[in-house]
This record gives sequence, structure tokens and C-alpha cells, in this order.
Amino acid sequence: MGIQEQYRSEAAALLSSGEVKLVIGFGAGSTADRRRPLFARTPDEAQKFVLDAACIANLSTYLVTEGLLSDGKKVAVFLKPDGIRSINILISEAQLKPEQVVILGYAIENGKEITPLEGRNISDFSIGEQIRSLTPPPHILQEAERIEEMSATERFEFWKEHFAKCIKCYACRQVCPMCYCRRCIVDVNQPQWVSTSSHTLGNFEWNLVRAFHLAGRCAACGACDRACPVNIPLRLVNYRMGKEVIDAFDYCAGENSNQKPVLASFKQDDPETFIL
Amino acid sequence: MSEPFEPKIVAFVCTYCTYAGADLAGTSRLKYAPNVRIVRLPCTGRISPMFILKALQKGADSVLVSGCHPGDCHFTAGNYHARRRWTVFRALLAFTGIPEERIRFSWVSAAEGAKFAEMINEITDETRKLGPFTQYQELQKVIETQSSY
Amino acid sequence: MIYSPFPMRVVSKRAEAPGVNTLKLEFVKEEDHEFFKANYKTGMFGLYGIFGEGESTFCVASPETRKEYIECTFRQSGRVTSTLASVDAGDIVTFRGPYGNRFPIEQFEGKNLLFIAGGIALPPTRSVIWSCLDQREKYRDVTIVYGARTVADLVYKNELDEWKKRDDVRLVLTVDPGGETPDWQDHVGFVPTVLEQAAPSPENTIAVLCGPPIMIKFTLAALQKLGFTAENVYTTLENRMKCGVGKCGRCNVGSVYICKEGPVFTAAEVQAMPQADL
Amino acid sequence: MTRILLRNKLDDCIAAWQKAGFSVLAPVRRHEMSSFGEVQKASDMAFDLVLPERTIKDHFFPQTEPLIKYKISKHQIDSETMTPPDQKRVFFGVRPCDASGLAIDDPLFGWDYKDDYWFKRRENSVIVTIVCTEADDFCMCTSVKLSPDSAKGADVLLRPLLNGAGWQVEAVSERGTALLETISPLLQENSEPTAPLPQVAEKFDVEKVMEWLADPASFESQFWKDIALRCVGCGSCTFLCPTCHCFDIQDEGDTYQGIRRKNWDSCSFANFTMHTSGHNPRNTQSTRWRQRIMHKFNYYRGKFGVNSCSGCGRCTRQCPVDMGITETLQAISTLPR
Repeated sequence: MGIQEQYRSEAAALLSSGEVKLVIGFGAGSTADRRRPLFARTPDEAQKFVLDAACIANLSTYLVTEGLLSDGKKVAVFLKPDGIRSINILISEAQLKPEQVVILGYAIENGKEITPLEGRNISDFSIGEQIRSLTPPPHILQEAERIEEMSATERFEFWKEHFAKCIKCYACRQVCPMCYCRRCIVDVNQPQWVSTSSHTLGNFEWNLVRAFHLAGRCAACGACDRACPVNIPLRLVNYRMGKEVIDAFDYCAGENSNQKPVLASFKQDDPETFIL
Repeated sequence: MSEPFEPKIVAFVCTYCTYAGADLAGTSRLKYAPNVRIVRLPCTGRISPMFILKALQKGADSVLVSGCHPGDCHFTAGNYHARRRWTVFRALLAFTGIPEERIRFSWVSAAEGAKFAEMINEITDETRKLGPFTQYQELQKVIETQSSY
Repeated sequence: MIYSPFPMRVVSKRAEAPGVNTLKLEFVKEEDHEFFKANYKTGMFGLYGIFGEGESTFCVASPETRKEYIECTFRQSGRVTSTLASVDAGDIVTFRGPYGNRFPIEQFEGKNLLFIAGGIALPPTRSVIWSCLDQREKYRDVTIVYGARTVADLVYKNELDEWKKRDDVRLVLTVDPGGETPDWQDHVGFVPTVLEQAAPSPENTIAVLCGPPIMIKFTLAALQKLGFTAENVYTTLENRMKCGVGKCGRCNVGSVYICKEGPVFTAAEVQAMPQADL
Repeated sequence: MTRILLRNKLDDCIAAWQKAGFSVLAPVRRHEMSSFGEVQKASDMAFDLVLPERTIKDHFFPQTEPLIKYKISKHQIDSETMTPPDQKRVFFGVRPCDASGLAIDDPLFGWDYKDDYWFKRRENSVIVTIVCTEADDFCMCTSVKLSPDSAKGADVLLRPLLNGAGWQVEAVSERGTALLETISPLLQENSEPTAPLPQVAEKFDVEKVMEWLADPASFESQFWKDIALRCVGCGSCTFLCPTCHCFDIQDEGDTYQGIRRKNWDSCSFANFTMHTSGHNPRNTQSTRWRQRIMHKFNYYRGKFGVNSCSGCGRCTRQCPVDMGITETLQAISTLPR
């Protein structure tokens, strides 16, 4: 039995036993190479699940949908290691109760081979070592290095050109499992910190704020980067923030679910070389 | 440009240490550059990165953020939290091309009036050398002109 | 240009109730005033604004028979209304309008009029009331039923006194149970109940009903009980608006754009809208 | 015999238009994004695109537009209305769906109150449409009763020649005729055959969809709740749509001066209809998606006699969760009734 069939029947069993009220997985998409999120509430619907190497989205974002888990019932969700990492972060930020999430884990290797991951509860997965050693794809790494080597002026121009394209559709925010705020700072108008207009200045501010709010919280799933309709390389700036947090505080977000969020904690001997 | 460039510097300071330090500089009759505009806040923990962005948006050429020395926070740990935030925010600004020399962080206690005066002079001089932060200010200018994009 | 407002000078500000203020505004430019005089009819709304904060939509509370000034009454709740509430006489604010449709008051001529309002919804009703009272001879019996949560929340207290004294107006005032003061002489109870007790005749009568959605719902039921048909009940709707002229795409209820086809509707028209979109 | 414009004359053509006072905009790839941008020569243009990622709408209804500049003092406010630039523009290589989008939005912006920001730009622009020879999986113009060679919204229609050397040229409006006069020496008489149109399959029966949407019972159908479950509520489908026209008006500045701006807004956003009181008539993603579909295929038609969709398929193409009009309308047209 392939992993797809195995997970279909597991999802069906979870639903028919009443253990979970909903299974969030993937279904066929509008073209042969696309997969779309699929929500199954009955064992029959679970037969429509598709699981293959094209299932790259991080479905944990749906778990923070307002009201979904407020009834205390369980939800099962198909997750890759980056999704599991998101769950760890969400639990450590008290956005999820571990007992409400059943994980149908899988990993994609080399972009094509798909293997199931052992375990169903978040505590079954130890992904700490794996994610700490996880380097981003070579092209991201190279691009990040290229930017680091630029002068400040060049870097500014690089980002200015990219942010100039931003249309403030907030797809980056909406697909991100960590962007669960009921009222985002850009939607606050008393006072209006970030201008709502999508001119380059407003876009610059929005993108800086978004990146900063994800510092030490990003699961590096790349959802924002894929969602961006104008192809801003958001992953670069997220990667840089993650690196800073590891280098400065030896903190890697989502290693486990018992972490204290990095910017909500401190050590007395944190580095401060830059402070006059 | 006939007028010489006078840098605009915005300082976000905590009221218990750095503001008191600035006060001491004043009462001690220490002279420091008039280019700095001080914004007093309860604690460095209250100084949101938004403030820094807003200052730049409104035309600041440099920003200074300053508070109590580690261990001296009136609220026990506000400055420790702020320090972590600054570390990350500073890296972000650097990565997006906002020069590190334009965003300064310091600890100035209530007793360090001299340090405050000296630091302001130094920052003013350095900013003067850097020149106006035109790259960022251009963005503000552009939005005032109608364009069809 | 289409989104450019008229500058208006604040003549006076009157506190009506906790958090509720009335501004009396005059036109700064004569041509703007001429435009307003030529176009304003009772029921229309405008976008009142303050540069730097934005614009907010509410009705013109003054009647079409008095166009020297614009009066508006609003509750302080968001960014714009908070700033509007802080202006002083002499300050400049802005007005864009008048927009929307109107109460067809010539069609009301020769009929009895029943006005029902709840809380902060007296201002739109008041515009029609004065438009009719200023031509009192054209209409027959006039009944006004007005209720608020507490005595303090009643707006236009001076005018309520004035109406009370007139013998050609029947005024029924009420406050919600618990909202009365020791010296309160009028009714205590919710508007629908008090309305049923007052039992105005539906015969040859037009009802104008404004209030919060929940009050409208129960008052409509009460009116139906009294024998009013939905075609003879007029009400106003409101939604968030940005342009006021049918372009920005947010105020529609089903296919009906409140800014262009409203804000005045008969109860029959409102009932025909998809209720889930209200 | 018809007139043709050869590809190798395109540089001269751009020069001629520029000499006549036009700026020339065409599909370009810049900074990892395709859109309409100003070009100086033919090699700047990206002709291989089925469709640029961004629509031509950006140049008529910009994502942010200054309306009024203001200065505030105690008893005086100086305000200055800002108007779009007078620049005349040629849009070269517009796809029929994008051009149709402009024509679809005209009646809305002219509905009783004329939006000069839109119309001034419209009047200063000449649309040169190039008929499609390629389509991708998401194209759906035929489903909304348009076609890969629709002249709707166009001033000049170009049909690619089969040999790839140029285009057959036809003016379809007075403005188009006038534009062609500026380049008449560059056109030649020819009878080369034109390239065949791509096959764009009809993906749904739009008549059936409209009928279902018009039924009052459909408004509260469970269908909306099911289909919108995975919508994450971003605005990419609306911002990339050639016909979506919703906007917000915002003041931006400080205590003493600033600019009132007209910014794109989206019916997908929760804040779009939120009252100050906290009441929100469209408070769930399903009601917001219903609004989008109803608006496009029911309300708009009722007011202006045309559906507010030109079939470009960008909504599906760019959706992070693979939603879009195609899927929704397909599902509606196959609902049991």
C-alpha cells in the first residue's frame, strides 16, 4: 500500500471513529502539477486525499483559523517537517493545544520521494537536530550571500526594486501560520504606524515589519515566498532573521514545543557588541 | 545646496536613565549638538521598532535608542528584552540596506551626563559626514507626486 | 473633482449625550453652498471629514427646509469621529455630498405621519420631522415615538421639549427599563412595546422608522401587528462607505448599493434584500 | 489585401509614436515580475508572455493614487486637488482579456458621478491589442463569452502573421485610426495569412451560473461555505484582476500636511466592510467570496449589463491555495438543481 492509500484510510478511520472532527490534507488541483488544500469531514471525503511530492504547502496555517479549535475537538492535518515545526512554534506561543492536533506526517526527499513520518502527536516528533542542520536551498543561500556582500546602498536599491512591486495583497501574511494576529499592525489606525498605501515607502515599512515580527518565529516553510504574486524573495529576509537568532542567541525556532519565544525571553549575557 | 547640511537626529530614550542623563548634561551646562530631538518613553522595552521606522519616514538622518545599563532597568528587565529586539532589528535593517551607522543604541545612566553629551556630539559629527539619508527620504518625496505607476 | 470635499466652517458644537455631539457647519465658499441648496433633500447623507484623519459617513440631520447650515450628529467611536468631536467653533472640517436618495415627502402630503426612532437614529428622522413640521399644513396628524437606552442618551433634548409643547405633535418618549431617572415622567419600556401601547392608526399613515437593526426588526413586527403594510414604512440603512458615489464597492446589500440607491428604503424593499448581507 | 506591421519596423514605430508625443508601454519583465512598463525599443518587450502577471489596470487605476494634497493651520486648510498626468500613452501588445477589462469597468467609473482619475487616463491612452496565439491552462475568455481575438476595449487590433514576421493591423476605433496615421509609412499592404487562434476550452456554462446566482435561494446555499473553506483571505485575486475596482480612501501625513489617497482595497479582506461598531455584514470568508462571485456575475450585470470578468484566469493562476473563479463557476454550473 502506498503512502497515499495508507493516509487516506488512516484519515477515514480517524473520522469514522470520531477521534477528529476534520482532516486537512491535499486534493487534486486545477492542473496536473497543482495540489489544493482539501477538508474532509466524512470518511468518504477522505478518499479524495492526494499525497505526493507536489504537496508542498504548509497546511498548519488553517489550524489558527478563528474558531476552528475553540470547541476543544481534534483536527488531523497532513504536515511535512516544516509544518511540524510550525506546530511547535504555535504551541510554544500558546496558540494551539498539543492534544487537539493529530499529525499525519510525511517527508519529501529530493523533491520526489515521499515517505511517511512515524508518530501522530507533536511529542512523537523530534525534529530539533534536523531543522538546526537544515540549510536553505542553495539558490537562497547564494542569493543571501550575494546580498551580504553588497554595499548598504546596493542592498537598499535591491530591496527597493523588490518592494516597489508589492501590492499589499497580504498574501504573505494570510498564508503564514505565524501571522495569526486577529488585528494586524497594518490594520490598526489609531495610530496608523504603517501606511496602508502601497507606494514603495509603505511597502518598505510593511515588509520590514512583517519580517521583524517573524524573527525567531519563522518555520522556513516558504509559503510567503510562494504566495507572493509579484515574486518578492521573502524567503531571503526570513532566512537572514533566522540566522541572526541562531548566531546571536543560539535559538532555533520550532525545535520543540517547550521553547520560550526568543523575543519574549532573554539572558543576562546576551551579546551587545553594538551598544555604545 | 547653499545651506550646509544639518543632520536631524531622533533619540528615543527611557525616562529613568538616559533622559535623566540628558537632564544632567543640561544642568551641568555641558554643551551638545542641538541636532537631536529627544523622545522620552517609560522604558526601552516600550521602544517599538515602529518608532525607528516612523522617525526615518519623517526625515530623520540618524536614530538613537538609549536606556538604562543592563541590570539597572526600573522595570527589572525591560532593557534586556529591548536588547534582543534591537539585535534582530539591527540585522534586519542592515540586510535591507539601511546603514548601521544611522541607527545607534546605547546605555546611558542618570549619572552619565557627560557620556550623553559626548555621544550626541559624536553621532552628530558622524551623521554630518554621512550626509542626509536621501535614499530613504526620496521614497517620501516620490509619494507626493502623481504618477501612473 | 469627484472625491474633493467642500471646506466647512464649524459654527457651533453641541454635546447631545455621552459621546454624542452635533456640529453646525456653514459653507466656506458660496458656490458650494449654492450646489448644496440646489441638491439637498431630506434623507440624503454626506461624508464628513477632517484632513489628516479621513472621512466618515452620516446623515444630514438638518431638514431640507433649512439649508443655511448643515447639522450633523454623530457618536464618537473611530478615528474620524473622535477628531470631529474635538473641533471648536471656527475650525475647518470638510463635507462631501449630498449623496443618496431621499424621503419622498411630497408623497406623504395629506397623510398622517408616524416617526419612530431609537437612540442615535433620531438625527436622520429629525431631518424628515422638521422638513414636514416646517410645512405643517401639508400633513395631518404627526406622532413621534422616540426611545433611548437611558435618559442621558436621548439626543436633541431641546427639540424634544419643543415638540412636547406643540399641540399639533404627539410625542411619545421612552427609555429602556433601568434607564429612567427618578424624575422621569414619560414611558419606560422598549420602543416596540411602547409603540403598540400608543397604538397609532395605520389608516392613511406613513411610518418613518430609524434605529439599530435589532430595534428595526422588532418594531417592524409591531407595526405589522398594528396593521401597517411594509410599503408604507420607510427606513434608512447604513454601511461602511468610502466613496459615497457607487464606486468603492463595499456598501452593497445584495445587489443594492446603499450609497446610490439608498439610504432610504421602504421596509418592503429592505425585506427583499438578502437578509444575511445586512 | 490588408495592412501589416513588420516586427523589424517596431523600433521605428516606437520612435514615431514618441515623436508624436506618446509614451509607449508594453509587456516587460523587470525585477522578476512581468507587467506593463515603458519601453524605448522593441527588444525591451516580452512578447513570449501568454499574459503578464500584472494587469494593464495598474496604469488606469493605480494601486495608490494621490487625490488631494492638504496643509492644515488653525483656522485654515489649504487643499489642492491632484490630477493624473496629461501624458498620452500607447499600450502595445495588450491581450484581449486585459483590454476588455477596461471596457467592462468604464460604466462603473462613469456611473452618474464620473471618476476623472480613471477617465482622464482612459482618454489619453490608445490600446493596441495583440490577438492571442497561445493560451495556458488557466485562460478562460471563451467561458465568459469573449474570445482570444476579441476587439473589446481595443483601439487597434493586431493579428500575428503565421510566419511570425509581424502583425496584420486593423483600427477598430477612431483613436486607433488616428494612431495608425502616425505610423502609416511603416505599414505595408500584404496578404500574408495570420496565425491560428489558440483553442481555449469553455470551462463552464456561464448562463447556467448566472441563472443559479440570480435565484434568491442560492444566496444562503451551503455551497459558499464549502467552496471558501480553504480561502486564506488575501487580496491577490482581486489585485491581479483586470476588472476588480474596489478601493479605499486614506489620509496619510502628519498634523500639518499630508495627502488623501485612493488605494486598492479588496472584498476578501475582513476589514473591508467592518463598521466602527464592530458589526461586520460580511464577517466570514465564505460571505466575502460569495460577494466577489455575486458581484461579478450577478450584481454588475444587473447594473451595467455585462459580467465583471474578462476571463484572464489570473485569479486561479496566482492563488496560493489554487482557488479562483474558474473552479467556483465550474462547481456552480454542475450543481444539481
